[in-house]
Amino acid sequence: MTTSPLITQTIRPWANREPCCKTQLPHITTTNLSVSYNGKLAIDHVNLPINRGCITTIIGPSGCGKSTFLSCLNRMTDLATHCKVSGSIAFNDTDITNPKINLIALRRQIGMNFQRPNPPPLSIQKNLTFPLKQHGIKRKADRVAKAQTILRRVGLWDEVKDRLQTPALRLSGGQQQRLCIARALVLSPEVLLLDEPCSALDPIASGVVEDLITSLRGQYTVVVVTHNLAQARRIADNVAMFWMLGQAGTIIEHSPVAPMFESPQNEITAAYLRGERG
Amino acid sequence: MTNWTNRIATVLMWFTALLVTSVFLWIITDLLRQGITHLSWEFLVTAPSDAGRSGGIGPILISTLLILGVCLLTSVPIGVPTAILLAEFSRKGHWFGRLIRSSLDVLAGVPSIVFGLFGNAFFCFYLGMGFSILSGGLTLSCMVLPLLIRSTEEGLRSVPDDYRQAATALGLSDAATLWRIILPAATPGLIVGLILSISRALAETAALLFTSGYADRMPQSLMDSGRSLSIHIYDLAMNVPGGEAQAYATAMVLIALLLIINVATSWASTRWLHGRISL
Amino acid sequence: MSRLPSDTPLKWGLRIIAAIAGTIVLLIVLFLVIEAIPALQTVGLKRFFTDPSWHPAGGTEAGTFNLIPMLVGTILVTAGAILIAAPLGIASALFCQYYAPLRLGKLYRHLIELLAGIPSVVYGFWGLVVLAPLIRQWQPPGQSLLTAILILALMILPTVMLLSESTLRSVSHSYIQAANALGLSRWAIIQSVVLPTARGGIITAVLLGAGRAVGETMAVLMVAGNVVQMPDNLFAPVRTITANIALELGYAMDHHRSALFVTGLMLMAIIVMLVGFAHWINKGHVYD
Amino acid sequence: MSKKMTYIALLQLTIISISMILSGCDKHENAKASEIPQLQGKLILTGSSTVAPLANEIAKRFEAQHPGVRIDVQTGGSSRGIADSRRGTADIGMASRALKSSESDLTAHTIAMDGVGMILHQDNPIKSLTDKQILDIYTGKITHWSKLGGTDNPITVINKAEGRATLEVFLHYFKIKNENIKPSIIIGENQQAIRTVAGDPNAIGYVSIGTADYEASHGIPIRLLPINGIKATVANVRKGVFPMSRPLNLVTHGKISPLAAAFIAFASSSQINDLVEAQYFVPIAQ
Repeated sequence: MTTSPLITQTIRPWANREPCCKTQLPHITTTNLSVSYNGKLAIDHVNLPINRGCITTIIGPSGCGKSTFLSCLNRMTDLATHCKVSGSIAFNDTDITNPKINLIALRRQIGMNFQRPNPPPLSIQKNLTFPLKQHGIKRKADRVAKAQTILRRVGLWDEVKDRLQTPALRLSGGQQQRLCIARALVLSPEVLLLDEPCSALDPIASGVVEDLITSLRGQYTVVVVTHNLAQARRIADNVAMFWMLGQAGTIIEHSPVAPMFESPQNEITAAYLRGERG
Repeated sequence: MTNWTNRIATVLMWFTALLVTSVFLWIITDLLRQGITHLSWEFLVTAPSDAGRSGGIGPILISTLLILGVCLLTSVPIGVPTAILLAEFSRKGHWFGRLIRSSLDVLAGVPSIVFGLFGNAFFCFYLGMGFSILSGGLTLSCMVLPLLIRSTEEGLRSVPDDYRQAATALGLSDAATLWRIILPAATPGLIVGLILSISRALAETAALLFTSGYADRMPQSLMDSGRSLSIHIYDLAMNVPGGEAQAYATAMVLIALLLIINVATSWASTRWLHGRISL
Repeated sequence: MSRLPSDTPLKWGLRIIAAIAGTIVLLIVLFLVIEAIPALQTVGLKRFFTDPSWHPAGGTEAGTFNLIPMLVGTILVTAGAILIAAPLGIASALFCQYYAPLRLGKLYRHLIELLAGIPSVVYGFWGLVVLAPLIRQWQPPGQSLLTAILILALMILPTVMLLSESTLRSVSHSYIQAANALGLSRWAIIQSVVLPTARGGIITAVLLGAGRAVGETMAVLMVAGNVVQMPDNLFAPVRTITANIALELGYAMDHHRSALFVTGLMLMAIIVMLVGFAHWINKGHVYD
Repeated sequence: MSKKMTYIALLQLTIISISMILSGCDKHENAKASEIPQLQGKLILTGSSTVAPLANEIAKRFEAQHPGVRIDVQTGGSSRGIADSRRGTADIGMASRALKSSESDLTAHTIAMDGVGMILHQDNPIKSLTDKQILDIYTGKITHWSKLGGTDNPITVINKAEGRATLEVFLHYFKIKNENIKPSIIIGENQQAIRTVAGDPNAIGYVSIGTADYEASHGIPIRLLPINGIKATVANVRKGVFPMSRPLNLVTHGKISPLAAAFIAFASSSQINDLVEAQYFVPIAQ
């Protein structure tokens, strides 16, 4: 699995920069991962290596288990009742499906964000500082400083610096989504899981969020679930294709972005990418 | 460190639940154990004698039901139309609706003893009804009105606008829409309101002390004084040495009555409403 | 909602009835004022706060009308009950929503609902025959500020718990999901997301509990001992304004009766303030 | 069989009450329908909780003799009895004390005598108290039974709420003002004092001797103390030697109806002496 620099260049205008994820070392590897709700299989035997520092997008039609797969990666599945996970997920050589794992530490290392921006009705600054407080940063000044760094990092600083104490819910949708990403980043995770981060946003806002995501390349391992094939093509290093096989979803193909979009191996993938199936 | 706080919080939550449960189980088992021994059919139908130490609560049950009857017969005809006006005919923010709502908000907060003062001054003396079932029932009626209006209004509001549009499209008049479509659909709210009102009225003591009076005899008319179950409990507990056993039994009857009304009405409403909603 | 103009008689009928419902509060205030006027005229409002004691049966001149001990009694009993019931009630609501397994949470809720339905006179009766004697063995006379606080706390706990719980239920699930994804512990989520989000509703719940405590009459009358005095400790008997009305109205005449209506007006004022405050916090409607 | 009877009774009562609701509440209807012209209608008595049980018994007997008459007895204290009769809310007021000079517009009809006695719990070792000691207890100078030779427990002083006749009799006898009393518990109704003393071995209170005697003889653990060396008994009240005693009065204002007059005449006659004695009061009619 090698990325051809040439092809990347044609697809991604910013790729004249050194690709950040050339290491190709898996950060997370799922092996035979299956999830069932109430005994009904949702995803079945999913095997996927997720490379360190890369942006991996997960594509596929609705209801084929993309989001379920994502929430396995930081054990959000534990919150659903009657949810059973089998198989293994290796994260830095630890199997995180182990029930004894410290969930709090795990979720601190693997952050997650959702479809709809969901800042609690707190002030903008509070939205970023409360996770820090709960994770043991005692001095308020430290928390505020860290929050400001992150706001700069996600490009929100200039937009909100004058109203840090106003409710986050007064921000626009795109701003809220970037705030939520910032909230996940404030804990300095290694991995960031994004579940359809742009689907609730207008095109301009989603362009800004896309730029933010691509700017994370190299520094974080990012997994993005998306419906938007063009978006996947724009931001991804690697792409994984989910499809319903029988009753449950599974990965039918995964590869770097260029071969996936230009010469898909699987016929279903090809048809899906051409817009003939979906 | 955070883990440690989290663990303490968890322990405290479970401890709170355990504490609250055990205190309340204490009360309930105490009431049950002491009350059940005295309970019998005889107790329910005979008149109290020897200041309530022996005999039963027959006339008191009748007085209670009469007070309740007066209360509902007067509060429903005022409460339901008011709720209809507030939910269906008053534009949001209109001064009239707002005024009535704030007035009802205050009414909902008025302490029951103040209702007692008012009932005593207005119904008993000013209107000359004296200490009577009528005075007591009317006083309670003022008291339950906000509850009744609020839940009926909620019920009306929960009727989807589609129904109204469909009715308008059919060319039904407002009155017909209201009568045929909206009211049947809003009945669950009305019934919840009725249950809440009955429960509150049954439980009330302070407002009745100075309006319906104390007499523990069988009432002959609504102008007679009648003692409600709650006042009987109060009297037995406070003024009758050796009245505890009967007080316990009366408390059991009152609580059982409250429970039965709750359960029966909700059962009946689901049953009956199924028939009405599938119009 | 669009309305047709054709049914104006119906509308006017409804309006008239609604006006009647809206006038009841005014009628209550009117009659409280009418009955209170004799006392306000002959005794004067000032003496309700400056007289040496409360012995209103002596006549307008010889009698004394100091309300302050009863006002303090009401405030102490309410404050004490809130101090106990608010933490327990809120914790109970949190337990139901976030700690208890589904079935247990439901069971617990049903128990609290059952308790909310027990009439105050039954709580008072239980306090009189079970709790007061227990406290008497510890510190006589048993009917005391503490007994009243405990019984009232039991009575308003269901109010606080049920209202808080319904607020908690309306806290968006996505906030909790997000906080979970941030790796926060259960308590951390409650503390930093749930409680700030539900704050308005919880404050309203506590205020309504306070309103109920201020207005509660029978239970307090039965367990507080009813001595008009500034209590110097938790075991001293107190009389609240509500208990005073219940205790004396039946036996009061002329200016004494009128003075009791003055206290009733004061109760109304306290309640209007509480309702107004709850309104202001919640910007919504406050009912039971 | 008795179950069946009560069931039928209940059924009848329900029907009666429902029909009452339906037919409105005109209390005079019955009176018009009846053929016997004399003594019809309804009397309302309100007032002293001491007099009320006796008045109730008298009323029942009177009703039995005059089927068209209904008499409602409401308690509410002597002051209310006086106020209600003055205001006309009640046809007849009940007062367990003599009328004051300010009440000369009213007429009192004494139907019996009663004494007010001090009560203690049965387990209290104290056998007697002097007037001075009682005064000291009530004014807070003595707060422990040990000072009086009793157990080492604080005294629970029970006083009555404003407006009660018993309070007035007590204050009058001991010549103190209510302001100077230092109570532990304030109670309302007459019976509540007995109930409280029965439940608290360290309590002291004052109640009508008649009621206390009745309760004590029915197994309630209370004991009456002698006053000034005179035993608190019904006999001593009858002889007129018991110091804290009072008349039980029916009070009327202005011109009264023939029915009220007939009832008062009946209540003042010797026909009810057995009822007075059954309530442990002292009859005065010869």
